Amino acid sequence: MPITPTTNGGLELLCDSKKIHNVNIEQQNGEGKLIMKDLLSWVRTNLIKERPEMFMKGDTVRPGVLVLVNDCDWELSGQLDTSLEEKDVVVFISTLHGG
Amino acid sequence: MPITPTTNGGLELLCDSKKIHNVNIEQQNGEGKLIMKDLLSWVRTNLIKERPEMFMKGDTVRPGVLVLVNDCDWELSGQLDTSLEEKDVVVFISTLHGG
Amino acid sequence: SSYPTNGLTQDMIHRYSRHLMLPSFGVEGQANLLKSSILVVGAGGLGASALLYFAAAGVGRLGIVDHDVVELNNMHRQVIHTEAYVGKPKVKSAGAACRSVNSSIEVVEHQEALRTSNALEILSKYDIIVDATDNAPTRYLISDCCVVLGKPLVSGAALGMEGQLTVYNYKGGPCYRCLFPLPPPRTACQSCAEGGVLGVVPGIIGCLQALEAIKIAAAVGEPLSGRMLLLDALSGRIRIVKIRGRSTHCEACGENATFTQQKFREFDYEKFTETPLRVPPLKLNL
Amino acid sequence: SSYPTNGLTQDMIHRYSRHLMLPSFGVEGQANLLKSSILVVGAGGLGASALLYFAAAGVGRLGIVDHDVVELNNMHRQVIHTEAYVGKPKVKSAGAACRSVNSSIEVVEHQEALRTSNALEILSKYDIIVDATDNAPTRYLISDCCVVLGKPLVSGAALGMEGQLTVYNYKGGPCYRCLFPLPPPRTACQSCAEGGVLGVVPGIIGCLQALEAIKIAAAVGEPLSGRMLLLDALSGRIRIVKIRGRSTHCEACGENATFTQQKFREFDYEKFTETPLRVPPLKLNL
Ligand SMILES: [Zn+2]
Ligand SMILES: [Zn+2]
Repeated sequence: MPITPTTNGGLELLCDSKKIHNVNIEQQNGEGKLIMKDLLSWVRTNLIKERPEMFMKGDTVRPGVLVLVNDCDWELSGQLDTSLEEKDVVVFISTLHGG
Repeated sequence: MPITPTTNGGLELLCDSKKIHNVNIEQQNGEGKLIMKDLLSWVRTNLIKERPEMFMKGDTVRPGVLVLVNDCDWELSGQLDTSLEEKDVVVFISTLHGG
Repeated sequence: SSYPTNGLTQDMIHRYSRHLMLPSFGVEGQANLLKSSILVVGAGGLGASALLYFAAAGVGRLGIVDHDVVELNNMHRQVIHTEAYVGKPKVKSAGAACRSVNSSIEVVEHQEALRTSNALEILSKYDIIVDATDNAPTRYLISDCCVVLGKPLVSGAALGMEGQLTVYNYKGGPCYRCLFPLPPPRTACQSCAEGGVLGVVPGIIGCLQALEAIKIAAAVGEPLSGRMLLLDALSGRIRIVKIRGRSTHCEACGENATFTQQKFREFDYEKFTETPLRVPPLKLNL
Repeated sequence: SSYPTNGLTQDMIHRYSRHLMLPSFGVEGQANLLKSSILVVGAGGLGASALLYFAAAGVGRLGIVDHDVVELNNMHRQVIHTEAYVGKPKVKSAGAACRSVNSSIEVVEHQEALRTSNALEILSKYDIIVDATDNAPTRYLISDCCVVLGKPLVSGAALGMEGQLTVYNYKGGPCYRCLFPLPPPRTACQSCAEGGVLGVVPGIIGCLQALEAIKIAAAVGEPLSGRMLLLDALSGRIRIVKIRGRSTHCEACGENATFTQQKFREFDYEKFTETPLRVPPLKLNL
């Protein structure tokens, strides 16, 4: 399934400084469904090249990271259980504190 | 067909100062197809309440008005012949000169 | 004349005429703005542009909190300060600049760092709070104080080539802790002094903070509450995304929250975030 | 030290340190910026914020064109001017402000209106042109002059509660005439003096113009060419839309265009747009 995870707010530094990732992910089960939990572990394995603790804590993202599915906070769509569809844009962004 | 024409950059003043118009437009022919030419004349008849010459000139928009279909200049999709689909966002925006 | 002038003097009518003739702002919006008070915490990169536009627009009482002095390496982004003020307190420099743009408003200088011991007293004097600071513990401190006092908070941040902006605690919307109940790891919190920042990026975010605070003060338009603006300056991309609403479980503003003024005064923000309230700058060796 | 400093002095390294430590900008970006020259046409609402950030960022040579004097009713948005300069030329006021922020750059004041008779000579001295003007004929004039001279043009506009921004004539991208081959009717062209403008809106657009010009000058990132930013301040919406590319039929830059320096000098922009190059302000009676 073609999908576009994007890493911003400093998280791109964990991915060879690449922000936009056009990838194709195989469905994780027989139902042909992909949920955010699957994507998260796929990103953790395939895109994060260093300091994975700056991306995840336990089975979800670390504190201070917002997750947006098609420009909408994943808290509004079921977090780890959010279903993904083809061409969805998923943004992982670290909150900034500078000024 | 549900569609959202939006008037900006001063064009909203021709439409009772309303910018976003959630409307439902009947297809203009038997094929069930709606093109920008149809939408333009629909907007001219139903949304423009005053000074129509500030919106159209001949059978197209007046000079200085940009037309965007789903955030893309209609010059790139065939202008008046651009096919519309359900929930398309069409923006009519007058270019600004102030500073 | 038959127009209502809502107590505006002839000088004000002249100065703010381009606001008054705007149908969506007008005399009422300007009168609201002149009656309002806004506090900007931080006279750095974000505060620089926000303060200039607040002063120019005619915010009635404009407060500035900062404990720092102007340094030469601030000047690539903190355009409110001039070279003549290098080594002098930022509140003095910013205050003078605001008055030179608009001598008809009240400008209040708070030359101190914001702490749990002084925040309630300072923030309670203003209608709207603008977070233009540069570190995580102060951001939690300001948000909690706004929740306790019931003040809207216009929060901006900038680092590197990116910026972020939202409005917290506005008419039932989320607070900072609703979004970030747990602090990020210390190593995820770079400041501009540590990580660098393109100067105009906080300039853009500071202007957008001024816009949001002016909309709230003037009671016009739709403030950016429940939404967050994300700027990626390098690629020229801006997203405005929908974020969660108020969390029922939020420790500061949730249904069963017990976050009182007393609890705020005793909360240890440095321990909570494992970060000092004042970040010592790293030296760049070239 | 083993870092390359590209000719930067110790003072520059100190002043621009937050730019130098940015991986995507760095010493090379700063050195490019210090070698560049940028001309801002118009020291009004857009020029005010753009000029401050150009000066602070270290644009090597910064030109300002304006024929006007500072008025009190400019000051709600033109934050580069202080009350002390009311009645004095805007270029003097803006020039002094730029120098007070950064005395190490060159600031050039062109105290005159831009016309077909002087535009080629003035614009040819700069690498990048910023359109911060307020009327249709000058916008066509600047764009055509940039096409004839082969200069990129960062164009911003603001009116009421809205703003627009794009980059013209950049690396084969469209020019102003590609988008607007025919001028709009006179009555569709309000200026800020006629229609009013919320002061911070040109502030935001001016900062974004500074960002785009700095990206081009420093040779970093993706400039907003072939794209246009649309700001609706009241609703808090920003769209970045894809616009047409260079038009093969464009009279200025198209394949068979015959727009030479000679033709430019003889073109009547006031007649073409049915608008005077200087718009007299309407009086507001309250
Ligand atoms: Zn909360
Ligand atoms: Zn062209």
